[in-house]
Amino acid sequence: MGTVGSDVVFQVMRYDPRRDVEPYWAEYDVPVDDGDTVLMSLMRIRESQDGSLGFRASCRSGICGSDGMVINGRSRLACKTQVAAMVALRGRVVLEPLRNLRYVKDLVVDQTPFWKKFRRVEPYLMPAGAPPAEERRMVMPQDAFDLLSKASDCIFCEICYSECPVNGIDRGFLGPQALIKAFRFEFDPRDDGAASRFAPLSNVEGAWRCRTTFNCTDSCPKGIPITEGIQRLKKKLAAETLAGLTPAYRSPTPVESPEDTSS
Amino acid sequence: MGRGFKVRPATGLKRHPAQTLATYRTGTWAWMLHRATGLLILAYLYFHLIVLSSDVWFKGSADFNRVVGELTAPPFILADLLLFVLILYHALNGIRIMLFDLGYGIGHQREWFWGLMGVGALLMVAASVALLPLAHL
Amino acid sequence: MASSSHPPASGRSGTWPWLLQRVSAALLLFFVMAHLWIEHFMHLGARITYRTVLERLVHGFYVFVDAGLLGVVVFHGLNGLRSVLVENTNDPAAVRAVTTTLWVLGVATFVFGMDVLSPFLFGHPWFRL
Amino acid sequence: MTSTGKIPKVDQTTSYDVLVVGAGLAGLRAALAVDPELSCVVLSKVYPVRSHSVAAQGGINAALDPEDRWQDHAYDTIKGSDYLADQDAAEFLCEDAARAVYEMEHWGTLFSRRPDGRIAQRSFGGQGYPRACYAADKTGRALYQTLFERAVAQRITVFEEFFVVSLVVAEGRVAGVLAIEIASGRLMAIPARTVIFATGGAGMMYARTTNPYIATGDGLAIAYRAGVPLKDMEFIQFHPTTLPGMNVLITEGARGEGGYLLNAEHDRFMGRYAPKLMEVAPRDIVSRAIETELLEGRGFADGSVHLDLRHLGEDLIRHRLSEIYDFAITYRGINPVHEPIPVQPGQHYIMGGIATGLEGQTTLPGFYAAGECAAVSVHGANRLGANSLLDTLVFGRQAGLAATRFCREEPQAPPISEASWEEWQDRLATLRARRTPMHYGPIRARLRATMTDNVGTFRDRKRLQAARGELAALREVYAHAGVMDRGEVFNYDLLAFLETGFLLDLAATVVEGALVREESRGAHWRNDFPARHDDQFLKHFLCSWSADGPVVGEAPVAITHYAPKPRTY
Ligand SMILES: Cc1cc2nc3c(=O)[nH]c(=O)nc-3n(C[C@H](O)[C@H](O)[C@H](O)COP(=O)(O)OP(=O)(O)OC[C@H]3O[C@@H](n4cnc5c(N)ncnc54)[C@H](O)[C@@H]3O)c2cc1C
Ligand code: HEM
Ligand code: SF4
Ligand code: F3S
Ligand code: FES
Repeated sequence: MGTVGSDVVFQVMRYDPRRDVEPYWAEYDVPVDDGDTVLMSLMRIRESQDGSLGFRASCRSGICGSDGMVINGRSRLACKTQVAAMVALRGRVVLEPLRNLRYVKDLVVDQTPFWKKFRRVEPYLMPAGAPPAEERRMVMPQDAFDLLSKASDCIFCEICYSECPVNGIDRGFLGPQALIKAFRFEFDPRDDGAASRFAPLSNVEGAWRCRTTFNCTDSCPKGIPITEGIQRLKKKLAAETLAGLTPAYRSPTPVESPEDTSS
Repeated sequence: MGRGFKVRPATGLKRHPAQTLATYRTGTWAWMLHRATGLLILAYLYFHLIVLSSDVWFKGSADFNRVVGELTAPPFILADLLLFVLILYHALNGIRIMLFDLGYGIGHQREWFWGLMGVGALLMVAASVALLPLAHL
Repeated sequence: MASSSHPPASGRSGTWPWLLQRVSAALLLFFVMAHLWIEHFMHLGARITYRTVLERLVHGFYVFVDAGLLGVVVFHGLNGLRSVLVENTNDPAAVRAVTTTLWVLGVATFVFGMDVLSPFLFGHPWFRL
Repeated sequence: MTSTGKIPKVDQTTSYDVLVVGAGLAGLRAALAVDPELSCVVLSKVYPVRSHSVAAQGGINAALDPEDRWQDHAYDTIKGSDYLADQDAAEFLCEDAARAVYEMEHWGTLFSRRPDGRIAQRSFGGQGYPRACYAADKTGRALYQTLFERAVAQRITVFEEFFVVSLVVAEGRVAGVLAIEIASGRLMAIPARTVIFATGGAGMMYARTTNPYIATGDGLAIAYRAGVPLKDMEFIQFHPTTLPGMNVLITEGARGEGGYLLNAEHDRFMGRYAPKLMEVAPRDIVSRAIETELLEGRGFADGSVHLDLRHLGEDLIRHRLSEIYDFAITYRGINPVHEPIPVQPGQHYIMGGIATGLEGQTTLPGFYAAGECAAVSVHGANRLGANSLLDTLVFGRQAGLAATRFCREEPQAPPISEASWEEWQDRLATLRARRTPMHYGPIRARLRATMTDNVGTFRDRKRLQAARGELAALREVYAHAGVMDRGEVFNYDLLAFLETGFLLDLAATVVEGALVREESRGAHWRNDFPARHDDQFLKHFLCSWSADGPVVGEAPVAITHYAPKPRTY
């Protein structure tokens, strides 16, 4: 790609709330090797040019979800994005923080709302009955299992949250991540939590706000078919509403503590 | 301490970087157009009702033929075609969305979009053929 | 992950507006097609005159189509408008205000629309009898 | 995650009963085992889900099958450890394994299944039976998410993005910790009756490692500085198969499913090193085999050998090895369905750690440790694949239960003195104010280089002594280095600086342990002493902190039923 061994310009949005009135651009010339990711270059900047550059990172291989950021206009994982590909796109690498979340510093955003919404859908298995002595056998059609397993691939990177246009309009919208989490449990054959998840999901800011724009699915670094999960969820919620099985205006019941096998 | 780096002010930089149009993809464009066409058709509906009512109510039946004559003048036929485009787009994309709601074709949303747009284009040609001759009335 | 309980979800259900938007859309598909068929293909070639329009309109099926189209279009359009308007508000009072206003507007539109159609309907010789 | 969603203000006057540092598998499992009546808080320097446990790929061991026995699992573990594991600990681990796995299943883990709905199991290195339960090749993530979601369900309080810098000791027992709230840069004193460390590994001291950027051994170094000895630090595991360049891990499961290792001469060379188990021999053996092939010139130009999966077929690769399929494509542009994957050994795990007993207890009353940062020790000189996840769950729970008991017996916590807080406050202030061109960056680079070159797979006295000298020099430079970011909010520069200090201390213990252990055992190979010497070295080495560098002591190895034998595969 012509970048091997040469310097690439990294244009980074920078801002320190205690010092700067406004964000500004900083430009770094970074030596880049073939196959380098954006995250490797950021680390190089931090270790050898400018230690004060703020960004989060951990696993460096796309499995912990730390380093979502807007790279050349789209939300991506820095550790899964090749510098060469970005240079081919725009001649340089332009980095901004994720969207739809409060800007804190350099490439760091406040993730609090994201986590609050994740918690709101009661994202845990609520099985019926006491656990058996062994495992709960789970016989499922392979494609159904694959979809569940795919949905549980989420690494909480917030990229879908940053890319969803509805999240941009509606601060209250649960967002794709919380919905795909809910899907993962609602469709687990071992789960029995539909009644308590119904309220947060069928609420106006729940599943119905999703306008099937597919931006989440298109950008999810784990390739999760998020929109498909959400659509299935909607169908299930609609069916539950119609069947009147679940009282529509019920407030979420507190889940009783599970049998604590540990103490 | 390492190499120097340049800093330049970010002119026009918003603190909260807005989603720029360039980042939208097929699905989002489809939705934005769906919303725009929906609202435009709604606006047209009111326009339509008002025109009809004013003509029919206040001018009586005698004028109706004249109004229809005016409405088939070329500019109006074009406007009609435009309306047809709006409805067609909205309806076809609406079908696409409802198919997804029912669980069909989600994995091929782009193909569905372009496929239905193709259908739309064909219908447009048909509609033009049907409507344009009327313009000579 | 907190010692306190989860924030309560507000009680407004979003299921019905969503579901009815789909149902009305499906109905619209039928009505619009019927309408277009009637308007443009049934009498293709015939001159559109007050009389031909009138004749078409008094036919029971046509009446049904146009009245239905009007009702469903108004519902679908205003329900859509509502979803756009309330998209970024969480204030139940504001949502209620929007909903009420749009219902009033919708009913008024329907009545008004029927009234517009009425000369065609009631202007027919049958009604004169 | 906190109740208000705001960053919590830590009230220095409220004391927690149990304070867990680290929100990986071990930390969360400990917190979940704490009696809900007690006040418990988990601190993590990153959002919990960024912990390294999510990266684990291959599996978690448990003898579930009726044909398999936990005693066999224990035997494999002990043999794998080159007989340095404490056998009572290994037995405890393996006996508790099925319970731990079923518990995770009941909490919701989506394990891969057999056709009859039971949990699927695959072969793993050094095991006589396919007993690694797995969720494709993302077992760590599957387990971690379940535990995390359990913690959400049980309303466990987590202070996320809190960086612990020091353990406070008062009246001969633990009194709490000092931590920096990363979002504000404030130094906080958090009093607690018991403290459990579950801070994970320290791979960042090596250049080639599968570990994340956050694996800087903080907990180990903090405990060490507080006077708690570190056990068996010389045993560093090198994983045989990592992608050259990034050193992203290619799970052992790939070989467990039947992948071949080939050198540049297209020879399945493992036949010469472990004729029976071949590719699924324990990691120390496979890593040394690969290094030997490379040293003897039978490797590829980029310092790798090939891992060939092509004969396994596209379906298996894309379903059961989906993550590594993705890795090979993302990072090397290689499709493993059609091409072999280049691999080379890389640092992966530290067998050593904070010396603990079966309940996670240490020499400091009220202070516990579990997970990778602890050495119970079940892994001895070499950890078997898929035993570490098990270790985190079993001994994490043990630590939580033990802390609960401790709280019942010892009602009062000694207060944290102003002085201990001020000491660190002053240190941080001095650091922020220091004007110097010396940054931690070059120090880390030199540390990584010297550890990789001199304290890697093959060691000898000369190289170890060179490393000792270099580390002393680096500590000198470090003492005068400073930070570039003088801000408060999200000052990662400051944190990385502190982490570098932790790494330097730890590296010294690794080198000292490796110098005194004049034998070859498990992952520790001395070219100058290529044999195992049970008469002299069948014991643990404990490193204790002193102002002049590590002091090495020793402790016996617990032997129950398995007499040490030569180790062949
Ligand atoms: C790529 C890879 C694959 C692996 N695959 C397997 C496998 O298949 N099977 C298996 O059994 N094992 C596997 N392992 C090993 C296993 O994943 C780890 O040993 C295990 O997850 C460690 O868990 P932990 O809870 O001890 O620590 P971690 O999960 O590493 O958690 C450490 C926690 O401590 C916190 N922390 C650290 N320092 C501080 C500080 N100063 N202040 C506050 N908090 C701090 C961090 O925030 C984090 O939450 C693998 C390891 C790697 C690297
Ligand atoms: C012809 C058949 C029609 C079909 C199949 C159809 C279908 C749909 C569907 C499925 C939606 C929901 C979109 C979503 O939730 O994302 C929708 C929304 C909407 N429709 Fe229609 N529609 C039709 C005609 C009309 C007409 C005639 C009008 C105008 C009066 C209209 C106005 C709207 C509006 C304003 C919205 C809301 C847009 C939004 O929320 O983004 N539609 N339509
Ligand atoms: S669903 Fe995908 S994009 Fe969204 S947080 Fe999870 S992994 Fe990231
Ligand atoms: S981007 Fe948003 S609108 Fe729906 S399909 Fe995804 S959640
Ligand atoms: S650093 Fe973990 S996902 Fe990028």
